[in-house]
Amino acid sequence: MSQEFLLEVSRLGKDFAPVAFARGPVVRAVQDVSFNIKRGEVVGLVGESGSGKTTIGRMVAQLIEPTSGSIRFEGSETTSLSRRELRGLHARVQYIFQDPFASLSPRMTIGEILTEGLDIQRIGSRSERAAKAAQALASVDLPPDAISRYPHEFSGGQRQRIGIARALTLAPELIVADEPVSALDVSIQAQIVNLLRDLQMRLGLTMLFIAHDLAVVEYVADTVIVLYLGRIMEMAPSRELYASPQHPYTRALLSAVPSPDPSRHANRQILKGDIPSPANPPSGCVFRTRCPVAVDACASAVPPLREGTKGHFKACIRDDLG
Amino acid sequence: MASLTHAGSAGPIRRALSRFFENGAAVVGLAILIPILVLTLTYDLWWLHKPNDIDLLAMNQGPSSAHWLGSDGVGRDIMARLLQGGRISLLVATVSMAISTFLGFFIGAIAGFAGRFVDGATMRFVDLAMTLPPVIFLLVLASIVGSGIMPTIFVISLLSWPVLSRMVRARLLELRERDFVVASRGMGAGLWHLLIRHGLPNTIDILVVYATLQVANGILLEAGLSFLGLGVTPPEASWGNMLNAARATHVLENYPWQWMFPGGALVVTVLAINFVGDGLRDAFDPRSELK
Amino acid sequence: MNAESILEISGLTTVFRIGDREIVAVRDLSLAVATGETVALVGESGSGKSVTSLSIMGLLPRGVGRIAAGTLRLKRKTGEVVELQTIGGDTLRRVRGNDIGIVFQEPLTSLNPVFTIGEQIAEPIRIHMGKSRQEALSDAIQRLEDVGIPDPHRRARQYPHELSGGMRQRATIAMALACNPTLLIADEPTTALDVTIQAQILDLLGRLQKERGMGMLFVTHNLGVVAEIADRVAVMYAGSLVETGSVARVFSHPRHPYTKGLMRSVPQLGTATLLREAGTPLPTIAGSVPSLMDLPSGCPFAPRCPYRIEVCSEAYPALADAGEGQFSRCIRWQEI
Amino acid sequence: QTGKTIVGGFDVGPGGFQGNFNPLTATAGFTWLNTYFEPLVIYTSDLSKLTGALASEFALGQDNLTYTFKLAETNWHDGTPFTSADVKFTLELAKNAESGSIFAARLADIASVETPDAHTAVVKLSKPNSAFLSVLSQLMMLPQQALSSANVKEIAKSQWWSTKPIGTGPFKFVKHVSDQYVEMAAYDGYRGGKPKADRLINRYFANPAAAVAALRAGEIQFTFAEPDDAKTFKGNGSFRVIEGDSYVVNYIGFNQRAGIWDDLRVRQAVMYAIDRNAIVSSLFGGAAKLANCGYVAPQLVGKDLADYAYNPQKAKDLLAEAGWEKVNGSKPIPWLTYYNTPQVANVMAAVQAMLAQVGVNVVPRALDVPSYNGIVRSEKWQDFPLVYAGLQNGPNPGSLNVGLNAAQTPPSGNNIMRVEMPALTDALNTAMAETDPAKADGRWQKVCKEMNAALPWAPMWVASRYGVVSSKLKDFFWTPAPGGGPYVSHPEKWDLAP
Amino acid sequence: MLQYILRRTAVGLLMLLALTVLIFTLLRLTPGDPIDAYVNPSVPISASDLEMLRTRLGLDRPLPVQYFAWLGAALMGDFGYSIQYNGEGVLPLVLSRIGPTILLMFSGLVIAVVVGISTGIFAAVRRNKLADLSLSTAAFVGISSPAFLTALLGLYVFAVNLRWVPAGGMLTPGAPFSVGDLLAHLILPATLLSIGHGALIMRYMRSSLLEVLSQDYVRTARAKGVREFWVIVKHAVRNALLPVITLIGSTIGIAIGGAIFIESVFDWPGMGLLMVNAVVRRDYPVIMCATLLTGACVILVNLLTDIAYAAVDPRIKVA
Ligand SMILES: Nc1ncnc2c1ncn2[C@@H]1O[C@H](COP(=O)(O)OP(=O)(O)OP(=O)(O)O)[C@@H](O)[C@H]1O
Ligand SMILES: Nc1ncnc2c1ncn2[C@@H]1O[C@H](COP(=O)(O)OP(=O)(O)OP(=O)(O)O)[C@@H](O)[C@H]1O
Ligand SMILES: [Mg+2]
Ligand SMILES: [Mg+2]
Repeated sequence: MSQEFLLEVSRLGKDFAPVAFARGPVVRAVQDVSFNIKRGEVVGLVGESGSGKTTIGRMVAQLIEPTSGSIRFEGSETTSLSRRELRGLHARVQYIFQDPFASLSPRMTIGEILTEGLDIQRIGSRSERAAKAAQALASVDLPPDAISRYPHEFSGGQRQRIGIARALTLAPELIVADEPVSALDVSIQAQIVNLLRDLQMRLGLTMLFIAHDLAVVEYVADTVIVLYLGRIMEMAPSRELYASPQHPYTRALLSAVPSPDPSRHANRQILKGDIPSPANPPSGCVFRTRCPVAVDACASAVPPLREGTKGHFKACIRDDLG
Repeated sequence: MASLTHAGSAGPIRRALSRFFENGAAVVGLAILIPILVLTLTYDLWWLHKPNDIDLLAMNQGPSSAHWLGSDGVGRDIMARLLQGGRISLLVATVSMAISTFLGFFIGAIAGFAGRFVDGATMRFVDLAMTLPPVIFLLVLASIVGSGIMPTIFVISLLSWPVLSRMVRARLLELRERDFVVASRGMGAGLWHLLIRHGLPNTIDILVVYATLQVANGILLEAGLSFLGLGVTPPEASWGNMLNAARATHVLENYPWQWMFPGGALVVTVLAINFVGDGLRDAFDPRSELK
Repeated sequence: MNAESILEISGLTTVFRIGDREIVAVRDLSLAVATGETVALVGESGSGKSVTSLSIMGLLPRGVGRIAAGTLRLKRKTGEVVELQTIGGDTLRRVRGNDIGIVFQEPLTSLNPVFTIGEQIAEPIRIHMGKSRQEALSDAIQRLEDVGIPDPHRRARQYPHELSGGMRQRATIAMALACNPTLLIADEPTTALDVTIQAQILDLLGRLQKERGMGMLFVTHNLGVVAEIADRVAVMYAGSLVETGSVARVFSHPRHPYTKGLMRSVPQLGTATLLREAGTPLPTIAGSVPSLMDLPSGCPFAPRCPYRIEVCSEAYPALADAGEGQFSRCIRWQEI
Repeated sequence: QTGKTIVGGFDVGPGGFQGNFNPLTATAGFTWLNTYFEPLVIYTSDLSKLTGALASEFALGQDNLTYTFKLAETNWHDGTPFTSADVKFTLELAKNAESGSIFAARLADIASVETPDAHTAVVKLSKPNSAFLSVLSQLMMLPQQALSSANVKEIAKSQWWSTKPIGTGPFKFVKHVSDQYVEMAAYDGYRGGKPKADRLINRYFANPAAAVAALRAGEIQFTFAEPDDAKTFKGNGSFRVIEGDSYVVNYIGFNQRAGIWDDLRVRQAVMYAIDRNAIVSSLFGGAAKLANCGYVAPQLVGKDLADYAYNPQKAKDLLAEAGWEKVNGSKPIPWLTYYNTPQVANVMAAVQAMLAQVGVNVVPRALDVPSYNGIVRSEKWQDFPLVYAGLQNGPNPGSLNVGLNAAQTPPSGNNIMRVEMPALTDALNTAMAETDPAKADGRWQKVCKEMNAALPWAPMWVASRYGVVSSKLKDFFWTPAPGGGPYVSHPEKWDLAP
Repeated sequence: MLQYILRRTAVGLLMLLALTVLIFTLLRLTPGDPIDAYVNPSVPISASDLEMLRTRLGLDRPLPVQYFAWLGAALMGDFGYSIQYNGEGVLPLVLSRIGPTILLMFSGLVIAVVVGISTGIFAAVRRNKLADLSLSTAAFVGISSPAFLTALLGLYVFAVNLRWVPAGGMLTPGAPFSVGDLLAHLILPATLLSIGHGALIMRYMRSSLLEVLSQDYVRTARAKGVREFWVIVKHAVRNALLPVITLIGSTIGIAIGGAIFIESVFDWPGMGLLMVNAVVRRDYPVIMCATLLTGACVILVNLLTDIAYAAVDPRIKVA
């Protein structure tokens, strides 16, 4: 408990090689990503599709191995663990998935789903496991009789609750929530966001919250990281980031969010062009091809992530913008 | 909570079965199959002729009240042989199905779940098995292990598993990336856990359908082998070796009951199994879960 | 038919056959789209938005879905007024793609993977405008240019999978607009896209609609998008139209508890930080959307409604006129 | 296409040998080889005695060792005359195992071949051999001018045999399309007269049933037929069914080393347990003769043989006396055969059922020929305790020697059942050495008697074999000789009615 | 692309090598050798007569020696001489049989593909109507009937009884070659051969097309005002063909060595018949060469299928 940070990620990188025997370019999904998460903190990870959010989340949850860089959990390096130690670590980091339909095995009852982790980790007796499952179910406001039912009998929101309950059964310290609400109906999203936030505060969970909905992240996260093409563009405490975004990409992103408030439509700034392919990212600053304020120098070197005001980092060489 | 008001909680298998029973052709298939099974399994309790009892005074006789389906070239009762043959054919088909399903599943599952290297090696092996010309393989294998019930089972099992392996592997490769399996790995699950708790239940549709169709296939293969003189050896009856008699033109022409009944039984049974298999395929189709 | 209207839907009821039951996917829906006007159809998943657009196009899955009641009047390019639910066969085919263009939600799956973009855009041009293959193809390239696709000659020769999501959606828009339809139906055209791309597409659609003076029926579930693009909005819930009116009216004075709840439960940029820091939970609508298989009797929203009174669960409420072109299917609309 | 073309399945069935073109390695197929090659001597059409073919006359000297052949005046198909040099060349080639000849052992007794003149050949043997002429009847004369330049060791692999063989017979080789057919054309210079048919085609069939189908479809005019198939042609005016003795005795062979057949009473019990009469009358439709020894020809059988009439009770008693329960009891005994015909399957099923009645549990198993040969030539006695087989017993009665003489035990001979019965071996040796036709029958009767008493095998029967000819085919002669003959069949006279 | 082909070829060659080892070993485990196949057991030939023949063929050498001798020669393109066919060169022999087999296969396949695909489309379009039900049932019966039985009955009915076509063989023996003659011999076996495959293709096509018909892009095509006929023929069928191509590919692979029943019933001088005869006669050189060749064909067909797949589906890039 002496560590300041529960999770320290530094210079993390992930390349996806093409599948066995096939040829093709290497996809640089994540490059040189560093951030830390304090115990009890919620860090939001935002970025457009393909920016590497899931890849980072999965590396943090030890589901895939990083190509480079290190991940330290409570100060100890996780990339070099034995299988046994890895299993122990798995219990401490849990993952919540985006798709409430795909993330629950259609062939298992809710009870089986909820006790699976305990079975794997060989925690407790049969009845203790059942009790833990029931408790987890209660904590996400589902009726106890759900235990013997199958996932298809539940609505999307309910399934997402089950997914959350599953993550809770192992009493993890860190939860990686990968777009937990983006597949849900609008009227349900708020329920799930509230539930997650409530659990996080009640259980003192640390959370890496991945989303592309900026407003949801604003509501949930203490610190926000903005990703673009596998690199961090900007990282700042939530309030700061939304109040005064520094990076041109963050600004564009915020401005692109459609809002019922007509006043926000006026000074809309629309980015040109598409996101480049991560298999062939632009040289220098990856955002420069779409950046409204790019200059020649942007192409020559990768801009470092620099701290401006306290705790507010950005990777942009243009300091001259307001 | 609306959906929670549904009464009862049917598992995926039960739901698949209830879909199965809504399928007309499949039910017809089953309705044909069950009597065939019952008849072949019980005939010795109620039919007075024995399949191997020869009666040299009653050779090649057409259907009559004594021999309902006639008699064969040594005066054996066709009905008794038909039923015994069905028993043997189904036995051969079922046991070889069990063996090849087991082999196919495990080899495919290990290839699918155990990582790239194992996968590559296993799949090359499967390719090899599929490159082998089946005729040569069959003939050679049959001459090595001999003919008879056990060798036939052996040959059929060995010939059939690669197809299943491929299907299982393909499914598991895809499954490995599915969120609920990722979740399971995220909780520290090992290979065995994944195979049994996720691999097996999620390939059950493939297995069930394969197993069913493999029974049909096994019956056909047995018949083919016996036709080549390699399968179940006479005097033990099987549908295949009963059909072998039709190779002689005079039997084909003059004693149609000697081949029509086994031929008919074979086609009808295989057809019924195919109907059932097709029904199971639809019933277990993962896509029908979405509806 | 109203002079300005291109499309007038009245009393549309569409049912689906599921097993031996029929479910009502759209119930008594009336809506009009005028020339040069954008009407947004909003609602959560399963509320019947797509079914409405498919009903208009006559594309309901055969043998499963059918229009049980209502009329759909369309003013064709020629000025002729047809009732879409009655015409069939060739006439309907000539309406599709020619008078009405439609853009679907998933740009990848709604493009045929084995034909080039150019061929697919040229197809309706050949069918409806009787042009040759070559002419149609050069028209197609022109359309690609219209929707802002750089290097349209090259793109026209590419296959859908070779294009990015935003590019594909532009291509489907080009395809829908190929024959200069007077009505464009856009069924969640931006839902699958990233925000920055969504902004581009919304901008594009808005511009094209203005330029061509088309009527546009824009289906979405995102209230922000509605505010961006639409003149009028129609809110659907469980197959019923619950509220309709001009965007400004509905957003500032929602007259239906569902609309109101929906608007409140979506966190807004800028205000979310305040809520979080105050520790206030987001406002929510309790419960979940009912299944069409067992809709509650009476008002479908009643079980989740904070304004619910007894009569709500007894009778299906009528659409009440709330003035200024605003209508609400709530008997207590005045109190909201 | 002009002229008369006769098409037949001449190499179908046990007398045929499809795909074999080399007479030096021929164990069968003489019906066909005989249409373009000729031996020195040949059996008469009733197979009763040998007569001259390329040898117009032949005689055995007083020493019982010297054979003198007067050669016919004729030419090879390429026009060169046939001379005694060809005879000498052929005999020496056939005697030389290096050539791959399978006549080597049987011609081992040849001491010398002399050619006093172009039309006389004199062969001297080192010891009397009653079977010598019979062996010569299967040895086709080969043209020295065509083959003498070839390396003897390569001759078995030579393509000459199947591409451009030259004989003296009525037909000339035209071409061979592998697995399909062999085509011949009339040899106008044939000494027996110009053949009536212009072409003769031998079609290959994968099995007799296919050939029968082709016959019925009118595509061929002749084929061998399985007995049951032959029956269906009876009474059909468009076809003529030829029936004849197969000269093959079928027997149930006891592996003498298997251990379970040591007691004569057991072997007798097997004989008594089988109702051979019933099988012959029903399954063979009467078309077989019961055999009580290796022979059925009356002059070879002699009198007072035990007839082993069906008597299951006696069989049981004998088995009980022999302590069969201890020897084997009801353990299954594999019963191998290389016959893959439906008829044999039925016969074996019937025998199985009959043996089961007395407590001998045999399990039939049909194998392909190489597997069968491979197994019975091995030393694993438990693999073949019992076989159902046949062995040629005529027209030369000496044929059985190879299967029963103790000296013929594999690997040297073909005594696959490892019969080592001194009395029988003596009888065989005596008979084999007897070159006097008058005394020979008596010697063979002795062999028969010995077989009947000691039961080295359980002899069953000699069945008939069948050929079916289209009635369009005139003056056609065929008889089911073992290995297809050869016998005098006059292919040059075969004619096709329009 | 070229690299892809080269890589696949290399893997294929390794596979073939493994195949020869496997077959060689299997062959030598079978009882009996070519010489045993040579003699009719009822003909009195003494074993010593056969020994020299065995030596002539080199069958007395130790197995590995025989294998490497074979492999060495084969690598030089020398596949030896057939034992059963009087020293015919194995390679020309096998090659001469591959033609007829491919002809038969190909004709059967063409019939199967044409009939299977068109009835498959028809059944899918008429889903659950009478036409669909009867076609589907017919296909099921086709799949459920053993090939040898249909072959026998077909031969009996059409050749023996009705005499519409010849009862076997590929050409009338002795007659000059004519296409008509070839076709007359070909039509029945090819049709019978096509039954099973055609039925399977029909089933696949039907379900594949049904699936495609529910795809969004089909709806898009309708929304563009495309005629229903063209929606199916142009938009749906091409996509539905994809899985069917794989099926056809695997069918060819299996069928090359698998037409045995038809070939043996019809005496069709193809690979199937050759291989069966070679096994029955233990003609090792022929078996080895034929295995190698059919194996190569299977590998080639698989490769071609993958390439064809890529040609039909622009999404797939072979690389
Ligand atoms: N298993 C994989 N193999 C190859 N490439 C991959 C793999 N997983 C992800 N990628 C690539 O890595 C990049 C980052 O993907 P990732 O899923 O992390 O993005 P994301 O930010 O989560 O996107 P989304 O919002 O769509 O979920 C993408 O370009 C993706 O195509
Ligand atoms: N093919 C169909 N068969 C049966 N029911 C259908 C079918 N298509 C739609 N429905 C029913 O109609 C209802 C409305 O569906 P619709 O697709 O219009 O919803 P939506 O508002 O477009 O939702 P989304 O936002 O998910 O696209 C759904 O609840 C569904 O049950
Ligand atoms: Mg993601
Ligand atoms: Mg929709």
